[in-house]
Amino acid sequence: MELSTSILLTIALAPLVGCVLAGFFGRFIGRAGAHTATILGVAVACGLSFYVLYQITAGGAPVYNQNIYTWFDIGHYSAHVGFMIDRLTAMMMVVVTFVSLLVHVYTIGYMADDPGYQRFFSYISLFTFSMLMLVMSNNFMQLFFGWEAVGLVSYLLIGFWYKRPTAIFANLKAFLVNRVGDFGFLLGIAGVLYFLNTLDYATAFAAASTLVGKTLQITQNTHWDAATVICICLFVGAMGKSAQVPLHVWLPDSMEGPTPISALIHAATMVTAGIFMVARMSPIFELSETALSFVMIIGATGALFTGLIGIVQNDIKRVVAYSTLSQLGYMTVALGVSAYAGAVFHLMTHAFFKALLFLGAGSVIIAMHHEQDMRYMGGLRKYMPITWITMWIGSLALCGVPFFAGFYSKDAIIEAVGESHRLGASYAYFCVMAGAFVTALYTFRQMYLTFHGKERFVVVHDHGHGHGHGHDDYAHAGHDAHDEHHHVSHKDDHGHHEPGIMHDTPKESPWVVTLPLILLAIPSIIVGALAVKPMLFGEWFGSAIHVNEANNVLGELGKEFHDWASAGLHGFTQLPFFLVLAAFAIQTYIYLFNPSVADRIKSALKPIYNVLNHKYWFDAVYYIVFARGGMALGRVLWKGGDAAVIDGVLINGSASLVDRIAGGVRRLQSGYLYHYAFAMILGLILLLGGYWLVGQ
Amino acid sequence: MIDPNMFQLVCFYAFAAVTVVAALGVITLRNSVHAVLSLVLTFFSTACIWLLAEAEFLAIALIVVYVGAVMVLFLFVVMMLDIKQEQVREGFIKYLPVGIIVALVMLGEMLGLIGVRAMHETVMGANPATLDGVPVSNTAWLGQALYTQFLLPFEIAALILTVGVVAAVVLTLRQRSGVRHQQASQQVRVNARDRVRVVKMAAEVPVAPQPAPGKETTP
Amino acid sequence: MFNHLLSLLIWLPILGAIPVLLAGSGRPNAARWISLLVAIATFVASLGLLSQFNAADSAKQLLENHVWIASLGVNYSLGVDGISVALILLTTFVGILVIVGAWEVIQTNPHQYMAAMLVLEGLMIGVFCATDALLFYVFFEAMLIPMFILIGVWGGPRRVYATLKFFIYTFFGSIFMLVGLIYLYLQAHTFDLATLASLPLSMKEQTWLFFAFLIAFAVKVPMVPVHTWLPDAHVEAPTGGSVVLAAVMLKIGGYGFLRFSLPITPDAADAYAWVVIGLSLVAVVYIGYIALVQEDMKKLVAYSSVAHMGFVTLGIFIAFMLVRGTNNLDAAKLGMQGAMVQMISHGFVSGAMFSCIGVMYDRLHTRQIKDYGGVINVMPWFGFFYVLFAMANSGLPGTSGFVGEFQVILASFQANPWIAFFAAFTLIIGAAYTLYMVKRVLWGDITNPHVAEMKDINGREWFVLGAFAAAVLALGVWPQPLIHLMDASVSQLVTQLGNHKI
Amino acid sequence: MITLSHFIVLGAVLFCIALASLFINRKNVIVLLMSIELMLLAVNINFVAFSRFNNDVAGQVFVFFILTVAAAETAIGLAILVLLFRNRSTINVAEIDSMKG
Repeated sequence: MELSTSILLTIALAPLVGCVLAGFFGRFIGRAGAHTATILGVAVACGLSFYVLYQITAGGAPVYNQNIYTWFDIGHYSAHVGFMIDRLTAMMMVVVTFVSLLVHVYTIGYMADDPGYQRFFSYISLFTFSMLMLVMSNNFMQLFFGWEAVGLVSYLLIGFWYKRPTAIFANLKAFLVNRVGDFGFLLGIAGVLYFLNTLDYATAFAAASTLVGKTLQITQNTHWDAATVICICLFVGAMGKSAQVPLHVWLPDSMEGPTPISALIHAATMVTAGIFMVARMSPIFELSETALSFVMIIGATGALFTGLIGIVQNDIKRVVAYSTLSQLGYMTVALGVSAYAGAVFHLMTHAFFKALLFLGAGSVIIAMHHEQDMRYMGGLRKYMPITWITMWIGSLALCGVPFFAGFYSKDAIIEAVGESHRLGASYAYFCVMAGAFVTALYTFRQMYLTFHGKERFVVVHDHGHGHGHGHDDYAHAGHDAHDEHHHVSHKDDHGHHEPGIMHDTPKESPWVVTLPLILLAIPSIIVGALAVKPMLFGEWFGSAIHVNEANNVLGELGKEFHDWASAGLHGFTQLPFFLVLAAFAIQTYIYLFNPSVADRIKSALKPIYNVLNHKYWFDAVYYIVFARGGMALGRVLWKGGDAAVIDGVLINGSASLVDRIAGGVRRLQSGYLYHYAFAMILGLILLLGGYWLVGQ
Repeated sequence: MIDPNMFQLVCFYAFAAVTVVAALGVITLRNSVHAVLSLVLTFFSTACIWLLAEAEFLAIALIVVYVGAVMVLFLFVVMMLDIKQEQVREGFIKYLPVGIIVALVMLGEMLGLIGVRAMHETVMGANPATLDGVPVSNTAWLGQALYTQFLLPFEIAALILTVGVVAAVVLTLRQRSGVRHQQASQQVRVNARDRVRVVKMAAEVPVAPQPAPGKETTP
Repeated sequence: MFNHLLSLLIWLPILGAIPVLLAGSGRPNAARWISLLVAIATFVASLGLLSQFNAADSAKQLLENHVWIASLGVNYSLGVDGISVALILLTTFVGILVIVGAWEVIQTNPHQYMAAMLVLEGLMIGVFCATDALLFYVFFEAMLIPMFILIGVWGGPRRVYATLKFFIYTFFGSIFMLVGLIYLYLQAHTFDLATLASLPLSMKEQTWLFFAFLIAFAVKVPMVPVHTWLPDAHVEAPTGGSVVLAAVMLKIGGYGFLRFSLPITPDAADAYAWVVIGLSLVAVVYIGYIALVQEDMKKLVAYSSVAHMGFVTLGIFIAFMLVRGTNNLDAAKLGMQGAMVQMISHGFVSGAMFSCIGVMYDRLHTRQIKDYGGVINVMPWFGFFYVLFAMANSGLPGTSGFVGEFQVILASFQANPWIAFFAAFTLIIGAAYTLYMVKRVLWGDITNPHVAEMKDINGREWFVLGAFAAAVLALGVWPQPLIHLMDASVSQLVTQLGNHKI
Repeated sequence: MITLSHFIVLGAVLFCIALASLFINRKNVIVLLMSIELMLLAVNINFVAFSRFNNDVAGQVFVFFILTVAAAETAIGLAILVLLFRNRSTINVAEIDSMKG
């Protein structure tokens, strides 16, 4: 049965309707109206997405690829708005709408007291719409639309608490860094149009093979391979959106936004758009070994080195943020070794468990009254058991403990990298393997610091003070994560003025918060086992992902794969599991039995700690070179170029030249009649003399 | 017997010499009245030269109009204004060489350019004053042209003269303030009422006798 | 009557200014209402034009032709093609909004202000309609007069400097154009643009003429390095003046390139296309950096206008490289269409940006960025519009700002990837300067008590900004109708580019 | 025989005398006005001569007009002079420089 256009339109537009209702009429429909409208919209989209997935997978629906309307049509170039629904898209739609729906529900609890309640719902619905447009697109133009639209919503949401200087710094930074990526992405699209003469996916992929042997003239004597140029340009876009090194700097700062959107946008969906895009473009990427190597090395670097930063973070959200960076690196590595299915599979499992971790962190933050520093937590497990359990599930999935969802996807990636013979594959293999250890290190550290050990906060029952705290997250400067002391808050209106001092005991969050945790914990456990066989090794994606036979590392792995249970058991004997085990042992010893070791290690490895704590000085260098440098350059050009040269010399200079000449000539006008008469006579004499000379 | 051509030439030279000398007088004489009179002489002798060229109307017009009207005007002005000779003659000697040099250069250039030598061959022919081939007087000849072919310019010239007269009057007209004139019309129109106005005023009211302050009582 | 639709469009606002003036300063409301009615009537007439116009035909339509100056062969001849119709619609649309925008804002002699606006509107429509070079020139120059008055009378403190600079700059440019036109007249004995387009000219003649036209239109567009009048004029102009200046007047420069440089001197334009392309890229990058450090909001938007208009000239002249270099007619059309869409879009976006700044200026009487901060706290609706237009200004897909830039970048990649590389730089720098301003003006906590007293936009401002927003979004979501309107004309222009004259 | 050159030379000489006067009498407006009359006279002599020698009445008609205009000019010039003297008590042009740029 074919998919009907109206269903797809409903999926895309239902969140938009919710957004408009909540955004423009928020005052009329009130808070309840706003969340009802948006949740209804996303629920419709989610339900229909499941239906579409069912139709595509089991219902035998063919790949849907139709244009809705023509965006422009010039000669043989045209751009449309249209949908292409294949299994990859259907899976993404389900992930996006499902996580989005849960985040909507969660937001009811998390943002309960926030004055921007309706606005927030409007934004996240708009995000859902944009993300759906991105994944459902059947052409590059619409992809770019969704690409930038999610960037816009990310900008709005990071700066949601617009009164905070750090938030509005972070959102500008996020947008601009993303724009650097989009810059490359747009050039890549232009390259696709140049070489393939179309913006339509199907046509472009069908014609992709014609790229072979084509070159692009860069300078007089330099010609670059067309496919490589296009792929690297497109991947630069993915680097921006999916926060790959060196364009990763915006993602940790984006934690300035409310936690629900950290879960939705900056963990589960938007940041994975780059991964999705590369997987979608697999027919083109397969043409360039160079580009794939590049992708792999960038991904591997991110997977290991951003994970290392996570070890030294004290902010609960930032740990998860760096973890996200690291996991995005894993996905990118998978793309780089042509294991696109592995990347997308990890994308899906990661979406569930990372959203779970973020929402769990949010739940902790609620309980701690917007204290995000883990040094003032500890022992929370007895106050909030549901959060504790679900977060453990998410953590185990993240570490790749066998039978959890993360295991199947992550293990597949590690093995796929091992199988690959691409340039740089051994470096990548080292990175992902070490990354597994690092992941476990920061994950267990976070869990222990938060839920186990002694309580490092004091409850002071101070009823006179009451609960008058607004729902602002703890204000957090973008650059001060390295401070040894407590952060000096910019606008601390949360009721607790001393870190670690609470006015009442932490308690479990309401059901609107815990329900999404539970609903996310379930797929975090089972989705890997359910989907591993069809997605990774069966031809589940069908034509959506194209892999050259020579690069088919997953195919190689598939030969040894039997079923999920045996794979899980096999996982216990593999190196990654031992690494996780080692990390577990280390962290258990340090944080449960001998907390002073941590400080001793910190001081022993001071130089390394400094490097990690400064995040390899990426932020500082970027800030000085690009932000300050750009401003300085602009000032020089303005004062020097526009003001001094053009206006000063050319414009006002020529005016003052005329003025000076006129001033000189003016003196000839003595006002004496006889001077004028003399001049006339003189002129007459000269004139006659001239005639006379000519006549001679 | 004197050759008429020769006689004409002698006359020309004589008048020309007077003209030039008189012109030099105009520009050099210290006394302005003398200068004006010298200008009159220049005009007069020029008129004579024009007579030699058989332009009788213009010659007479020059004397009548210029000498009779314009020069008299000049004389009026010169005599009316109290001109300090020393002041206006300042720099006369200083600029004399320059003036002479410039004049001579100009003269040389003009004569050179005009080609006086070639014109020396052009002799005066018969009087061109003819109408339909019949010789007429110079006045008739000129008049015929003036009232037919040049009628419009002639009338414009008349207009210009009128404007000139009006302009001259307007420029020099002076409204003196503070000068008392007898104005007959106003004198005639005046009424007795305008001259004397009887103002009725109440006679001075006698001041009521004030009660003595000490005796004031309330009834 | 409908044979004279174009004349009606030109003269309705110009003659409509008379009753507005007659209403006098004593009856300001009458003047406002009359001018609004005239503007609306003109807009309705332009919609009539749209319905009369046959977009499939590339020829000039709705022709009118009367002898004007017989001895010089000058005709009052009018006619429109798709490009003109689009620009006329833009003009009449903006015409209503500036009058509504100035409603209570202009308190001194509103009747004169409104009348000047209406006259300006009529003259601008005249420029877009004229098919006679001298008639074009007359409208082109006459436009300066109402603008001169608008800036000079209702402008800011340095208005005298700004008006003089504006006037002399543009006048300086158009003098060269007049010389060029006279030369063409001596060659062709007519000012008819169609005849001039087919006039054979040697390369030397074309080169001279090309540069004469280039100077005239480069000043108007404005291109680097003759752009410095624009920031000054914008800063000193009243809001309505800025809106019209940015939204329509700058377009006349680009329009002039299409009507003069391209058809009359195609070979010289091809030979020197690199000059214009180079200057356009300089406009994008260099001006982008300058815009980044502006302290005055209007100046910032003015500089961003220069950068955006760089895309217009880039799109127009990239067509030469594509047609003559690679014979890629469709790509040339893509670039040219991109330039056209960018013109229309920039009309909406910059007009909206200046209107936004005007809204803030009316409340605080300052345009310095540092005097604001946290405006969103007190003006949420305004903030919505401001962010929307800022995003359009930085070329976000879904808004009109994206369409033209996208097409021009795609087309320029076909000519040379490096051109596309530098052009695409606007994605970064454009977002940087626009959003940096938004950050300082809109976001953050309220920085001073004056900001705290600001009131959110009223119904009138809502209408103006809402209309702009609707246009920006409509064009961004579905540009095809506009592109279809201009398609035949652009195709014909592109074909014309390929015709060698020597 | 009187030839054309006689008249021309006379005219030129008169003109140059007037020209010299502009230099040497540069402060005396009355003499300057008279010099202008002299110049006009020189021109008139030429006109008359050419008219006579070329058999063309137009030359004499022109002299007529020149006389007319010169009369008007003199009248106005003198009127201005009187006014000037009345206002400034001098006719020294060295003191009149209100046209100074």
